[in-house]
Amino acid sequence: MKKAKCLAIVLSLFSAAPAWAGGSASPAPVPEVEESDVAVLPPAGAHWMFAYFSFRNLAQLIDGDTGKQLGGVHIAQLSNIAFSPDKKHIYVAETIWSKGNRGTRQDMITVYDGRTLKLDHEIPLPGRLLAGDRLNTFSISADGRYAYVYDMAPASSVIVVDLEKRKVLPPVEIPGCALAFAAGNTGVVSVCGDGSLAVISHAGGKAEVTQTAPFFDAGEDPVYDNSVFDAKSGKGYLLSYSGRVYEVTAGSGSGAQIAQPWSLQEGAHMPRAETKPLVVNWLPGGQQPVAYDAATGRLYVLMHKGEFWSYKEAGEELWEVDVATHKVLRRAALDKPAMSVAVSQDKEPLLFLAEPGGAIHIWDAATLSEKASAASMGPSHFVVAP
Amino acid sequence: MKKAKCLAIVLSLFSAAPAWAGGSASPAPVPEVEESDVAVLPPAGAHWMFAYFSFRNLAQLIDGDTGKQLGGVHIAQLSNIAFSPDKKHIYVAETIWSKGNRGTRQDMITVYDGRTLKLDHEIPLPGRLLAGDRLNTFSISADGRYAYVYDMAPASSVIVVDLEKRKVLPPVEIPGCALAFAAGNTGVVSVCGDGSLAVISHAGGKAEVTQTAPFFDAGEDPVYDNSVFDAKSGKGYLLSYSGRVYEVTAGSGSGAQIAQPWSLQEGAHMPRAETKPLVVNWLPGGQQPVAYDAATGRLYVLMHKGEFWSYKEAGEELWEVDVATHKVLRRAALDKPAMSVAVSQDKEPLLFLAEPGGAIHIWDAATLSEKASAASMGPSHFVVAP
Amino acid sequence: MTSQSRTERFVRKLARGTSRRSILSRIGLGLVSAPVFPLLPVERAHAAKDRSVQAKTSFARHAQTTDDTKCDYWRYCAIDGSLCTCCGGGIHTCPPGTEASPTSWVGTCINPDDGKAYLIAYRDCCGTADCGQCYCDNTDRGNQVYRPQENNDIIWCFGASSMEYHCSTAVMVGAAE
Amino acid sequence: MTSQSRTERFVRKLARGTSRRSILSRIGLGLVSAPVFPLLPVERAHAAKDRSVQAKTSFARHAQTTDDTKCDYWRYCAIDGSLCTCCGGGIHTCPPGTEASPTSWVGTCINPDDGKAYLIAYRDCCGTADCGQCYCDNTDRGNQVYRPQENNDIIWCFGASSMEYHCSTAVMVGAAE
Repeated sequence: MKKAKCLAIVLSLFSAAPAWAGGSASPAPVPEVEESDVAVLPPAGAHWMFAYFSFRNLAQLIDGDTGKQLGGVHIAQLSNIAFSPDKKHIYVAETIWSKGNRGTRQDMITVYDGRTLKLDHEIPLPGRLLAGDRLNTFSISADGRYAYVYDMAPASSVIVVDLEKRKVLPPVEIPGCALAFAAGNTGVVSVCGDGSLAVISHAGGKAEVTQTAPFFDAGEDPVYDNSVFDAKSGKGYLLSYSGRVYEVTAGSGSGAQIAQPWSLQEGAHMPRAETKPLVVNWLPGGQQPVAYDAATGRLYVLMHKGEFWSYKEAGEELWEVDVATHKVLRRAALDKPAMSVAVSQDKEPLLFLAEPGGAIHIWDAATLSEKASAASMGPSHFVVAP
Repeated sequence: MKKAKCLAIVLSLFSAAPAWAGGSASPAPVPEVEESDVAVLPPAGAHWMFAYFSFRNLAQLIDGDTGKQLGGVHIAQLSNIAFSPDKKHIYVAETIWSKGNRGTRQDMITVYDGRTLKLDHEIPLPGRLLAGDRLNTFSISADGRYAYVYDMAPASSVIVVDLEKRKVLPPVEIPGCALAFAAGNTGVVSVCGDGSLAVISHAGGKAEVTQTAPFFDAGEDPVYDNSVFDAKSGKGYLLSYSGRVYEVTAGSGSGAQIAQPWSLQEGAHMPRAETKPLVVNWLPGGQQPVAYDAATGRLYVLMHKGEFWSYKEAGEELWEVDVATHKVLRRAALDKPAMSVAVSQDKEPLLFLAEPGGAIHIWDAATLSEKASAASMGPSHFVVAP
Repeated sequence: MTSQSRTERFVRKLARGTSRRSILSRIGLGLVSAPVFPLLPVERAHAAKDRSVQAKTSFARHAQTTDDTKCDYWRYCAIDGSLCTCCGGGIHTCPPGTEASPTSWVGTCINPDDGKAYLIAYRDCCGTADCGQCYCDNTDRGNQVYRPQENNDIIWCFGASSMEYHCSTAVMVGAAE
Repeated sequence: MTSQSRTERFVRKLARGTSRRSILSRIGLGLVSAPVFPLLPVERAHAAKDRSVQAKTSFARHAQTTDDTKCDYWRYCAIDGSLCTCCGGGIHTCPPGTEASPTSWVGTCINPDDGKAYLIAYRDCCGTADCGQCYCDNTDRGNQVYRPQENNDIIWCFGASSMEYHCSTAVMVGAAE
């Protein structure tokens, strides 16, 4: 707007009939003096979410109903962010050097008040993995008591943080495994390089690690780090590059149950995709390629046509999948390719879709039609309100 | 390139006549094992410059002859950067908080080796002004012995830093004035809000401030902070929004001499621009709107057609002006608007022009024709090798 | 145009009046409760007094009074940065989690509804990273850092507990008589 | 495709082999002289052994061997980040002022000139901000963080004196026999 300049050489004829007098029938009275103040948020809505990009410093809190930005939380590069289950706090797991690119390393969970977004306190951490675009290197237990931070320094461990006591418990080492999906109130699921899971249970104060048998081919058809897990139900869905879905149940007692995998393509009446080269299939892809609506049991997956090893490719379609029947219920073409998808966890769910350039599309999940839009600062990820 | 994907459904017919066999008549032998190493710069060339943007963390060292990036120096947001006159060091004046957006404030000059670009040492500062797009809040004396840092906290002062002894001298307060143009070996010129200059001389160890009479109308026709000053000759050119040029001579003894101002437009056979509204003139504009070639006595000014108060508008033309005759020698149309201009200080000068989006055009100043190009990370500024 | 209006004299007085021995010049930036530039300029701007319709800038001629999330909203004649109205705040309200700087730069903007000039304080909201929404850079009577209170490139978070810029508000100070 | 190649076993062994009591797991990140992943994998990759022409990926089919400042240069089959060749460095050389990380992730890339597979170590140059030039994100056999040495999203500056990522090199380790 401001760059639209009138370049007529002399504008002095302008004097008559000022443009600004046209529109306004009854001009509002101009207040004399205003005071500055600071906004406080209303109680968190079910359609709120954070959009953030690993290499920018603001996590934008956005109301999905309007696309409007409600506020922002400062995040260091490569941070994680989470709501507490009661939405009263915002947690940022972050790593900051005392002189930007040098100086002393400081790892911490920074706790913000959910209504004022003011910094409440910091809980120092012994470390955390620094990696781009990772959602499941940080999670919160179903009851909100514990936070789990994945660290690789380079030995692998999960750092269990008592959020109530603001205390870090001894790290639980998980050699050869990574990630920290909260499962229930005292469980954590990690994925291992041999295609198995390591399941931590820290009920009763002492952490125990159980290892499942290998069940997926981690070399030839890996499952996405940014797969989905619902801490409350202890049910998660690991999605592989080729579109295999592994249902995992954990969090009550030790270990985890893994169901027989099924194929996204078969759910859409196609042959299942294989990993062999020189074949083009419909495949999942992107940075946050899958979302899970725990209430309806629906997965939403970003799909593109491509050859194998194109697992970072943006989605051309969004597939809605029923985890009970393994059927693809609907396929929606995307006007613009999307890197990330998320779904709100309420009775009238919204879908959030992020373009690589930062544009966010917000859809009504019932109709798969666009309801609002927003702007973010890059190929963003989403963290939805619990 | 990498996104250009072949979407033929099945590519298995590919087997015959591999594409990669075509081009290469005698394939180079592939070395068995390589060692990692780190590059060291050759002695600094006269066509080297830094391109940087106030809100990004890398100052790019670019060779103007090729447009190639030779290396980079980390800068906090809102930093200044300078070469030492002998090009043996790089100085960054920067402000870093110990926790990014919070914690302890740390102001410093960070000194890098000019060949290895390794951090050599830091000189803590008592403060500095934080402002976007400012070039002359930091400068180096002609002999390289002193650095001058402008601080507003909010009282105005110039911090004199002995770079040899790595020591900060007592700040010199310059109430109502700002900026710190080095003039000679022990002089600093600041511009004041009443249209005068404050001239610091710290020869003999004790700083003295001399005030000139007001000579420009700071309210109605301000001179750009990003005007130009040559520390060696003690000659500078303050450029006003309307295109008035004030030649300033300082640095030998106390005070400063200001010549009768002249008009860019009159140098181009136009009526001089006035400050009154509703008139469109050719006016200077941009972020770094003027460059000075001290050897040839030429100014290069980014000019646009606009109304008064459009002083941040990008240039549509580059005007080459002779400071001796006040004549505009050449006017070059710019294919893309430019926000910044700089000129190398050697016998075969290059011009650097920055688009708002970050593209950099490098011209031969003799012919005003493009010689190379480069890419930067935003509406960048330039600091050329001395 | 008056070249020595009261606004200008006010600003200059303010800038020069900070004597080298003044307690103000010793105040650190962490001290929230002691704004060193006044919260609200007590003298009213005068520059725009004799601004007739002919004296209007391009911005003023095209400004509107209905949508404060757009760069051409009338109060934004000299704003630079992200509009707080797009960041969870309002025209004089900082977004949650930020702090209104006690210091500000000022502009004199004309309200198209009554054709009168008003003094606007552009108060930055500080403490978290740049909001990044609705970026505007309007320059009516914008000045340089040697006239700091008319300069919109300075990080105007002096006196706030953090110098990190988030967004800018446009607070009505009063009519420029 | 071999699903349990030696490369994979090697990587897994490496990852799992870091026992909880291992001295390695106690090493801080500041210790430059003690790389915790090996400088050069001593066992050679095997995955690509039986890669016929038919087994080539899209990247390999379109790769070139003449310009190492382009994303389709053959060694970059699994690189993610800015090419050091565009940042003042070279194919195995870090730009001035940065430090070559002693740790790296690896890829197996096919050289179109001889059709053979080679093991490439993608060694990050660390210490200053992202170079921002020639950004590439190639994904041949790219894996997830639970197979760290095949993952290109991790900041591979372990063992360097700064974890700040600048650019990535593609160091030839040897033929994948």
